[in-house]
Amino acid sequence: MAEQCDKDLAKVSDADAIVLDNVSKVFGDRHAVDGLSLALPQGAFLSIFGPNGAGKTTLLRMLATLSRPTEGTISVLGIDLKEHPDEVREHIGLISHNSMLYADLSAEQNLMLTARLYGIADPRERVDQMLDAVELSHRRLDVVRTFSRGMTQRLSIARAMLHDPEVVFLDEPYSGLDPHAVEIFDQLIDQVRQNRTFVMVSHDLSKGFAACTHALVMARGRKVAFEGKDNIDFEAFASLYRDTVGMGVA
Amino acid sequence: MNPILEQIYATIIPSAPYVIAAYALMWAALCVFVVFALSRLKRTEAQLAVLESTLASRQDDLTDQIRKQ
Amino acid sequence: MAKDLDKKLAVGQGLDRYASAVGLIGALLSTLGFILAFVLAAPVNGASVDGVEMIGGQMVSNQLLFSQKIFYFHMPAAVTSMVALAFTAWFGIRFLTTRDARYDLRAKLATEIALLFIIMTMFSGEMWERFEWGVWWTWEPRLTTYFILMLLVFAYFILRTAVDEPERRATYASVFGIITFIDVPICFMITRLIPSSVHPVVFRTDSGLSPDMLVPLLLSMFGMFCIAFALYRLRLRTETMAQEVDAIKREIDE
Amino acid sequence: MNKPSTFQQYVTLLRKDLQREFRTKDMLSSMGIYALLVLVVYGAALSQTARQFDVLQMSGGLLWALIVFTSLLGLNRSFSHEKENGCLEGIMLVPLDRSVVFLAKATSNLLFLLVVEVVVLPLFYFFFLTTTQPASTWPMLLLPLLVGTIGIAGIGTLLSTITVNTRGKDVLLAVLFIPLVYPLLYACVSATTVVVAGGDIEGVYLNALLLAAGYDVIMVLLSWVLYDFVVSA
Repeated sequence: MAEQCDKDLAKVSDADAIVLDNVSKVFGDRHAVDGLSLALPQGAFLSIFGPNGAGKTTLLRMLATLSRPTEGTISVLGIDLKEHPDEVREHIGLISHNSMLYADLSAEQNLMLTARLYGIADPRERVDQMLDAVELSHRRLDVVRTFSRGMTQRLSIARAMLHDPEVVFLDEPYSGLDPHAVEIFDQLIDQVRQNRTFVMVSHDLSKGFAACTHALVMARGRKVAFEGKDNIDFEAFASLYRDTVGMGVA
Repeated sequence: MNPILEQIYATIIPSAPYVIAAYALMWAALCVFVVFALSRLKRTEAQLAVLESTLASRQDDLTDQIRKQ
Repeated sequence: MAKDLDKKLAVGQGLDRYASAVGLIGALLSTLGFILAFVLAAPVNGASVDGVEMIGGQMVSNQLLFSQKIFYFHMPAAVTSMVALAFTAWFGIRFLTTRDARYDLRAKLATEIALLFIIMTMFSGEMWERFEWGVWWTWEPRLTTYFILMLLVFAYFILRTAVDEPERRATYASVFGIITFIDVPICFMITRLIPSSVHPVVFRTDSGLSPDMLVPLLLSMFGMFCIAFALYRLRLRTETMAQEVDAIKREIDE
Repeated sequence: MNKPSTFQQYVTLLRKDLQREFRTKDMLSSMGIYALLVLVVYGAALSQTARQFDVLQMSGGLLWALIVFTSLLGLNRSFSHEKENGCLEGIMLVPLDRSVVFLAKATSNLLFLLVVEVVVLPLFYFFFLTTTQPASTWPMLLLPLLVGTIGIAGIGTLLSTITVNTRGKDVLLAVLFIPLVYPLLYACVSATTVVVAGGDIEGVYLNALLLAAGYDVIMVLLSWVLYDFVVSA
């Protein structure tokens, strides 16, 4: 088992975190994502920008194994997503504006449920650790329904990081958060950042740009631009973004 | 008509309306569907014609522009 | 553009060339079946009468049941609706394995055709039942099964209108189409196999068919298959064209 | 991370539903109250019948009408909390076989329905059957009750997964569910009626029970196979 783990890690370390090769999501004659190719190195933070209906969320859902690409291949950490979705699922986490928490279960019960489903070795210890990390230990027995929006979001981060995923997807994580909660959220993301690969979809241009190392701009399912942050001038980028958003509105 | 023939044909006269009605209703249902299908076809074809003329005029505009340039 | 469109419409549509011809053949065959049902097929005998009479060179000693003539169109329509539903299920399976939107469209149209023939069957059955049994409705097994089938087809369309997202709609409809197709034979079996203590047995089985009855029956059945096919292709052509129209509209809007 | 067995995941998901129900009691209480109200409606509906009215002949049908409507209510609720915060999506992110989700949900629905039936059955007897004498074979009605509830939970779980994502989901579930369970309902009503009112037990009861069991096997298998498509859609 340990041997196999080492081998897995070796395989992982020299691969790109996410490789898309000509990925399309088509239904009828609607192309939600149209022939997208890119490679994202490990440890990168990719922000995806684009107008509504650009295919950002569809792309993220495909990466998170919630929806299958019609054409093309996606590999996450060198594992083919179409062939081995369950293996990919072990390595990814999703934080979305939906908390994915049962409102009528306590914080601890929610985390224990997730831990057991993933088969984490020592679930109770890991749950305690995560509750400490998001500073919710004192509310562990309380029902999630009684939590504020910010607390729920913290708990949902704990839920997503429970199985220690190497790749984390953020789907509009800021929506519905007040400025203070956003700050705490950013701090928490910084804490769990480490060497993990992040992919974020957000409407907030400055926030998304501040956090990222790579940026992808999409329109009508296609790639408009994909660059490392070092090569991007923010002003030029912002104007490109406005143009793209304009394309979507027209 | 003799009574035996009357007996033999006893069920025909009363059942005739039902038989006729059955066939008529089936025909009516079929016709309604055909009319529905054809009207849909007509409407779609009309729309297609409109779009084609729009596209054609656009094409002309484009060629004019290129010629001017 | 127009040529391009023709090409697009022609994809997998080779059968359209024959559709109108098949429809015509279907109309001819079913008309022939209709005529023969009254001319060729011997009337079914009912209760015996007090004597014998020569009619058209034959000794007749029973009442002639004219109402049975409904059967020659009733049963083919019922079989056609079942075949159409089988296609719904088949296209549903094809959709679930390929995720190709074209199969979903085909499944929907096959169900439309099924609904048409179900309604035809219900109308004709209702007329026969009203005359033979003297009631408008009874929970007789075959009738019940068919009624449930009609409800399931209604439910299929209600389900389709209740889902907005196209791929999800297609998936749900396919799954429901498959379940419907499996459920109907079960329903038929159960209502027939469980003896009911409450209702009297009212159903009269149609005894074996003689060749002169079989010929018109088969003619109308084959004719109905042809009509169903032609109507299906007509609808398919329309809907494919409508999709094309939508696509062009979107292109122009952009 | 050692991957838990499918059975462990099944138990985890089932336990989640039970924990939730234990805390909120919303499914059990709403189904229980609803069943009681249906009994009250029956009371009004039957109040004008003749004194000699043979309620035994109708009891099987009334009981199953009660069960079908009550389970519709419960099935509608069983997925609403999965949808509330996108919890179902959270479960889809876990490496697990999709049919486990189906089996866990169908089991929890089955358990809740059985609990409600255990409460409702004595009430039904109390309100309607104390004036008559049910046939001595009445305990045999437990078997069709179980078989019928299994089928309802199985097909109902699949259908409520579909309808939770649709507009007008409450009505839609009834529209899809009632025609689909008709054969099961028919078989169970005849099996129940014959043991309560007396009659040809050997011929009708066994026959009906076998057919109902056949329906269960086919429909549960079918739902199990098709569930992956539905829940991933």
